Amino acid sequence: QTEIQWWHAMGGELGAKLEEIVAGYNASQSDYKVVPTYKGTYAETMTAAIAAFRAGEQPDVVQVFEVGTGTMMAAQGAVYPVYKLMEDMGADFDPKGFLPAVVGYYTDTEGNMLSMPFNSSTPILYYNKDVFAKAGLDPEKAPATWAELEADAKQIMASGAAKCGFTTGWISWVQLENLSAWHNQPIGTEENGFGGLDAELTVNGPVQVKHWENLARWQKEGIFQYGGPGGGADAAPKFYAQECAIYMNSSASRAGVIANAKDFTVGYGMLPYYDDVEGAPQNSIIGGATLWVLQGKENDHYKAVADFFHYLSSPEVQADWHQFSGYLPITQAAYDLSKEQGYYDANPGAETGLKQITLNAPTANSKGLRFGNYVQIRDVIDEEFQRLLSGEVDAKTALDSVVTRGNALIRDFEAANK
Amino acid sequence: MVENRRFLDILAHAVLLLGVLAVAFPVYVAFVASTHPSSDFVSGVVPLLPGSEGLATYREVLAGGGSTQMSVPIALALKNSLIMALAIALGKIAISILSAYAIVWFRFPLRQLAFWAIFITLMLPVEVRIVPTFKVVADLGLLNSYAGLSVPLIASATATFLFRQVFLTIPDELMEAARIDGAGPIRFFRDVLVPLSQTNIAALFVILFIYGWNQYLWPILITTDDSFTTVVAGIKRMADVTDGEPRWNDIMATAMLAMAPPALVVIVMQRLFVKGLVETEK
Amino acid sequence: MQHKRTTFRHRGLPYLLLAPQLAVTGVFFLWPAGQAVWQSFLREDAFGLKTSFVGLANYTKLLHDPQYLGSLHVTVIFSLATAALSIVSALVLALAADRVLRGPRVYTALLVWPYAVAPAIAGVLWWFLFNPTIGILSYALRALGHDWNHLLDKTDAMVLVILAAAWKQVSYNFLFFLAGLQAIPASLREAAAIDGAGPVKRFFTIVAPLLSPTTFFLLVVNVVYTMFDTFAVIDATTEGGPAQATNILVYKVYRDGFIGLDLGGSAAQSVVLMGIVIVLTVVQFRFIERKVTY
Amino acid sequence: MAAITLENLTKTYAGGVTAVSGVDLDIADGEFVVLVGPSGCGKSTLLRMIAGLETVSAGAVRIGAREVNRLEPAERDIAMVFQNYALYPHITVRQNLSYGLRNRRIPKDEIARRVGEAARMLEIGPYLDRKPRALSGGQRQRVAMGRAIVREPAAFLFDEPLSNLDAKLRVSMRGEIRALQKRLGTTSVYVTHDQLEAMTLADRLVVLRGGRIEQVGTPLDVYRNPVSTFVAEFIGAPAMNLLPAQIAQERLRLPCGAAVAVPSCLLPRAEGPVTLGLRAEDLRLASPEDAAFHADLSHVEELGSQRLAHLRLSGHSLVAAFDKGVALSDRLALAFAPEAVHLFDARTGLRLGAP
Amino acid sequence: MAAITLENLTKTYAGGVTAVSGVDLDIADGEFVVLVGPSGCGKSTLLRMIAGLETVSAGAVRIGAREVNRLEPAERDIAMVFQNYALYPHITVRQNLSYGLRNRRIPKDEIARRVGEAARMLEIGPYLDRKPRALSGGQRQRVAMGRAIVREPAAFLFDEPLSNLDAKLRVSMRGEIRALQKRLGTTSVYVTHDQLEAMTLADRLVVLRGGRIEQVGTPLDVYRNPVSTFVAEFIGAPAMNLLPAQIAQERLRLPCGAAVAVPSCLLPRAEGPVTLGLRAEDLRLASPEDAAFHADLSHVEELGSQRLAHLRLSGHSLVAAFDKGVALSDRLALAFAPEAVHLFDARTGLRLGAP
Ligand SMILES: Nc1ncnc2c1ncn2[C@@H]1O[C@H](COP(=O)(O)OP(=O)(O)OP(=O)(O)O)[C@@H](O)[C@H]1O
Ligand SMILES: Nc1ncnc2c1ncn2[C@@H]1O[C@H](COP(=O)(O)OP(=O)(O)OP(=O)(O)O)[C@@H](O)[C@H]1O
Ligand SMILES: O=P(O)(O)OC[C@H](O)CO
Ligand SMILES: [Mg+2]
Ligand SMILES: [Mg+2]
Repeated sequence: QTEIQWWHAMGGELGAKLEEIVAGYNASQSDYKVVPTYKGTYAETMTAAIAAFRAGEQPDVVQVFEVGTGTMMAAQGAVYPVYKLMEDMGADFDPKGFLPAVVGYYTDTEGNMLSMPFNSSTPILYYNKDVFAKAGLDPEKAPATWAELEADAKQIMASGAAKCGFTTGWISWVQLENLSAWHNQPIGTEENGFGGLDAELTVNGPVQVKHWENLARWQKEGIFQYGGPGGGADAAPKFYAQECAIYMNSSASRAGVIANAKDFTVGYGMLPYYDDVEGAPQNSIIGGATLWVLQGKENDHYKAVADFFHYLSSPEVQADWHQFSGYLPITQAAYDLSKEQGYYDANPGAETGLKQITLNAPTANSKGLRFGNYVQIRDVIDEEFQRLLSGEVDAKTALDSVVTRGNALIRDFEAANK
Repeated sequence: MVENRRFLDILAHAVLLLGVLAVAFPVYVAFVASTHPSSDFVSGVVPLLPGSEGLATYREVLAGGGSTQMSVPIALALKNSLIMALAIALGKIAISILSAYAIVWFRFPLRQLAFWAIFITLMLPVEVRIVPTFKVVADLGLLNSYAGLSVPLIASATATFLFRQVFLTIPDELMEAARIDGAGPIRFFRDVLVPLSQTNIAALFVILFIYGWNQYLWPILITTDDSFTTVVAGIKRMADVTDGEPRWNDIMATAMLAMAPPALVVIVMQRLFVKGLVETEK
Repeated sequence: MQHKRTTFRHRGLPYLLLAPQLAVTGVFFLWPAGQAVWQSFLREDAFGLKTSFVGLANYTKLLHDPQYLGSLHVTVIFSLATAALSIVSALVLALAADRVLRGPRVYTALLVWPYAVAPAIAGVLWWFLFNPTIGILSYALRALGHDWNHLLDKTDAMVLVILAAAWKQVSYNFLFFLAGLQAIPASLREAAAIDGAGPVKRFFTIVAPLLSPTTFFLLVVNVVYTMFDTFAVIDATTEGGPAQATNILVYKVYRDGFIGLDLGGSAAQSVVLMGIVIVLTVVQFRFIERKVTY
Repeated sequence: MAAITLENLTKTYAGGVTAVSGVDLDIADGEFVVLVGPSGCGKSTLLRMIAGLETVSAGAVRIGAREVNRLEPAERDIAMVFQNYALYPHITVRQNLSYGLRNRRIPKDEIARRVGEAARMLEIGPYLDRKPRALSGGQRQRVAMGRAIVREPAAFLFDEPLSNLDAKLRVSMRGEIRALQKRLGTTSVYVTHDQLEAMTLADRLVVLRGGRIEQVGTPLDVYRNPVSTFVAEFIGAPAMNLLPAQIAQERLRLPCGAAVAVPSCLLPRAEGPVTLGLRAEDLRLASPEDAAFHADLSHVEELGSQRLAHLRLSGHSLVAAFDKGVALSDRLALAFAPEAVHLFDARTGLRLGAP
Repeated sequence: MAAITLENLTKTYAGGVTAVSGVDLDIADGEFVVLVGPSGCGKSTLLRMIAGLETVSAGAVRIGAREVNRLEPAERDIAMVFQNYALYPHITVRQNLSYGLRNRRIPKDEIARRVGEAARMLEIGPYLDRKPRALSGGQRQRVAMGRAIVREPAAFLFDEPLSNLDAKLRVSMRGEIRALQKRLGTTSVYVTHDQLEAMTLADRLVVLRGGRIEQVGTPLDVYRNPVSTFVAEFIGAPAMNLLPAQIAQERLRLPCGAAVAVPSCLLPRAEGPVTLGLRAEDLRLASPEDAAFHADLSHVEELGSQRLAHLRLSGHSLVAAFDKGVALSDRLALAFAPEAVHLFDARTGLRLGAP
């Protein structure tokens, strides 16, 4: 029996589900055994895998979040591109079955799929219907624009229904990257980095600056509460505790929201937009992670990986995972199966994310991003955002600084990968 | 006593009681938290009185059932911690007592060099040069092994230094008497030195056990296989959660389990502990 | 460097005795330290697939990096504040314990065990107490009108890590101060009492000066502790944030090396840190040797 | 300067040990009193009660006219010299000397004057700006004395101030202390367990035993008329020879059987067992006929100026001191003057008859 | 048992200090030799070279017929008793005694026999199963002796074995050591800086000074005829009085101006400055007419058995010892016998004339 290691970053309910899926796979056949290991956050998982690779102790499969793609792609001797793996192993694999919005992010310029999509998400808006009702708002109507959101929040706070208007996870992903895409603003040059290693960031545009100004102001007014850097670990509890009425985070937060929001009803909506920005709303970009295969293992390991990936992308597994977690269905088949099962009718709002990424045909600004060292740039974004909130700098300075520091990191990456 | 002022005595007791409270408070809160169901933390503030879920939480944490954040049962992590702490303590004592013996009772070429090679590392924690050390251990194929967990940490000079200090206080005449009594270096070491250093060894053991038990970064780095996770390293894993809420009761129960063994050692072996501490440093 | 009046005459044996320690030290201390130096002259991609020699570039970058200079600043503040807090509170406790005739052992037992608590656990405990949403202390502070938020407020974050680090260190300092106090001959205090000095005056003119070697020793040890051993405290609480406000040097080495995957830069930082440690070691060593002969 | 009076002074420690019990003692103004006794007999405790370093369990300490039981040490107007000197190690000799004066807010020039004077008197002028650790044992001792002197206290208290010094230095420092005290005329209480120190220093000797006063008197008084075998053995070197003896018919029968005629006026009782005390220097060689008894020589110690003969007498050992040059045979005929005889109750050890 | 011969023995330490230089000494089989001298004069170094604990820089050590320069201490067949006893603290007295024997693989019953015998001889039987820390100082001393005895070595080496004991115990232990050595007849070398100990123990005394032998002789010999002022001052207590004097016309002129007639046979030279040595016990009270000189009494120390008069003579101080009871006035008329005079070269300090 061949045993393969899968390092992942799925904690909480998602982790439990993941283990269930793996157990299902292990039980379904007897040739291979997948051993899942939780390695902490996305960033920790990815860096642990890289360090392990250097030490020759790498796992067979590692879950890497979307923004790690640039780094992984550049490491040509280290990763085993999925399309090639499937080909080499002669696995039954159809890249066309995947949703284009998803695989676009992970394909090289020749259109080859480099990693295996598994859990793709997009940020959406959750709100507390009970609080809305208590505040005299229509509980069935999520705020669609930032102006509406601000007004709703003020009413909620004034009525005492909740202490704060909204909170959010993933500042960088939700309030900068997706904000840019949603308003069709470029995140960087070279088609957001898809065009080459020499890209530069451009997130200090007027829309982004205005939004960050607003966030800082809202924070001061109490409308917005910060949930911390990275994934924003403190955001969810504020929503669960009914402290904040609105919560923006990954569609995959759905599993946690459902598990924790026991005392109130949850509503779902798309991300708000500024109605004075032309072209908004465009479409949101995906997040979540894909599975990368690392080099340096025996062939039978790769056979196992191929077999497992095949299992993972089967409509049943994918539909189950999608429905439980809130991650997007990554194949058309899984989507169709869910529809067939009547899942979306029974769970209004569960389709929000999907609708949001497919709202419009993606532009160069909204198909995703691919920069080197972007994992580190995310830390920069968090830091600069914290500086902004603590009143140390204004929004323009913060975003300028994101651009300068980010560009320096991109240059480092470029130099190291020449 | 010079002054017999009641006021000063009462003040002293008050200060000490305050100190005891301040020191105990975080642990008390942790204990309380470990006895409440995790749902109690979703809203509001941590309660100040113990709840009723304690036993269940501890049982669950020990067995590792249900908790995916900590995919190994804490019982296993505790075992790993114990092995690591023991290996570090015993290994360090063994190599240190030998090298200190050589440095104190022998004169040989390069003694000075050996002395500095060892003592330059006196305060050099592994964290400072973590990246290359990791690489060396990896190159040696020691990742995910008890050897990798412990051997790199037994190198520091603290214990050697302690033994050197202890040996320097042993009267010259004792060795001279032994020599006249026909004991060579090995016999002197075995018959006199080791038995004489017994309490120092025991005291050092206490300190090193705690040192080993409390390691954090090193085990996190060099174990990629969860069956080697130690409890102190593992707790971080439980606290970092994506898209969810930390299970505070589990975390605090684990924290209690992680600090209980060394704290017990300190309290039960207070005399040895204090001795070990004071001696390793001075 | 001291040795015994008479020594054994063997030639080979001392090398044999030293071998295990020298081997371990060489392999796990000296060799990696050398590696760090070498690595600090290189630039490498994350996976270690492409390497190039860049000379002192990593050091130059370090010296011009506001983040690094900021971290230096943070380290100084953190170390000194933690050392000061834990030393002063330990001294107060030790003075009180030295004064009570009955029960100093009991008090000692009740005060020393936090030493056994792992820094990581200490961090987790205080992180929990100060959790902005459910933490009991942040709640209390809010009731007192301070909106505690160490996720955003740099000062709050600094206070959090200082408290967590100092909490653990108080027991250590306490033990040394108590030992130091008890080592002061009773007759000195009695002589001072006969010389007409009251308790406060005695403390400042006799006891404090006589404790100064202990205090100096503790200062160095505490600085070393806060500079290096508090890694876990930082990692378990703020992870260096917000905006690097608690990103102490040793944490930065780790973050830039393992998370940032900037191996050359991290190695350069390692080298600087090792320099600092070695200086501190030599200072402490001098001091210890002087004490032994005193 | 002042007299010191102890009244029924008693100290029971927290642990239950009664270290001093019911001590009554009047120390005259200017007197030099030495407390002597074996280790643990309560000497230090007694002294420390006078100093105020230990609380008094019962009884009273009076210095001058004041009862000082409840006063802090600083308020008692005494100075103390400790066995380990207790010099403040971190400040110079000068600062050590002036510390007590500065605490009392004595004017600067007055302090300088007193320190200067003490330094001159004790010849420590050259060391004034050194720290104590840079001084030899004897010099430290002098500084400790100096610290006491500058205070110009009503009384000096000494707790074995010389016992950390080597033999030669001890002898010379003892002379210095005595001379200094004579000159200053300050009432002094001095604790020692060295009988030689006690003999040579004291105006009056207080022998303590188990927390009680065993005997008080001038050194010679105590040497000549020890009130008990305890004192007899403790004071004098070599120690007084003690032999069991019987009184019968105005004669003293020694263990060897020999009987010595003793004038009845010197005999305290007519009959019965007693302990006979004889100092080594009171034994002299006699012609076989005159001899009171004969003893076997076990060995001789040559002290140069003296010869100490160690003797055996029917299983008892005794020591006789002879001038240098005296020839000694294996069996000695010895005699002693009737006045040299000390008699003690065989059971209680108390002196019999007139002192 | 064996004789020990030292030939031109020299020790220069690594630091450059020459601690012992050119010592020649023959120690007869069974002899008890005491090395005495002030601190730092090289006594311990000399002893330790005999023991093999220090290497020899030049010269030779012979024990019996063997040159032992290169032998390990264990191979020299000596036993040593240290100042701090150096008992192994972690094992019982019995094990302490037998350790050396076990290392030499002596049969068990033989070990038991020797230990038993030593224990009986030293009366430490009851403590055999205690650890050293549970013993008093004197008992530890005995155990240290016992450890040496059981080895039945060719020689005992003692390095100030009594200096950690209190005065009384020191006196009695010194008797015991002497008696034991006499009984066993083992050659012994004994180091001390206490002249009294040296006097009372030695068959032969070796006075060391700065690493060289100053004088060798029996104790009385050395006491009576010190070869130099150094020895004169070192041996004897109180130390010999030394006064500057002039010889002129068969007379000795003292600093006070008084001139004493001395038979010319006793005078080493006709003229010039000398140092006059007089022992305290050689001074006696004289009638004013007989007096050699007059001196002022500065103070008297009462030792009980003796009175020590401290005197001033034209700025020089001297000490005279008198019997107890002797009355002393403020100015004393003193005389001494011509034979009591010791004369030394004023410059070199060496004895003048015949010993
Ligand atoms: N602080 C204390 N608590 C309890 N018992 C004490 C204390 N100090 C002294 N003692 C006891 O009181 C008795 C007398 O002690 P003290 O120190 O007065 O004796 P000493 O005559 O000075 O003896 P030494 O010559 O050894 O100094 C001893 O039995 C001692 O053990
Ligand atoms: N190991 C050593 N290295 C260098 N010099 C030494 C050593 N041991 C002793 N000396 C020096 O040699 C000289 C003689 O020392 P030694 O110990 O023999 O004297 P001692 O007569 O035994 O003195 P004491 O009576 O103090 O024991 C001294 O000047 C001493 O400082
Ligand atoms: O929380 P997830 O898994 O949806 O991922 C969020 C972001 O894409 C991470 O970069
Ligand atoms: Mg005492
Ligand atoms: Mg010596």
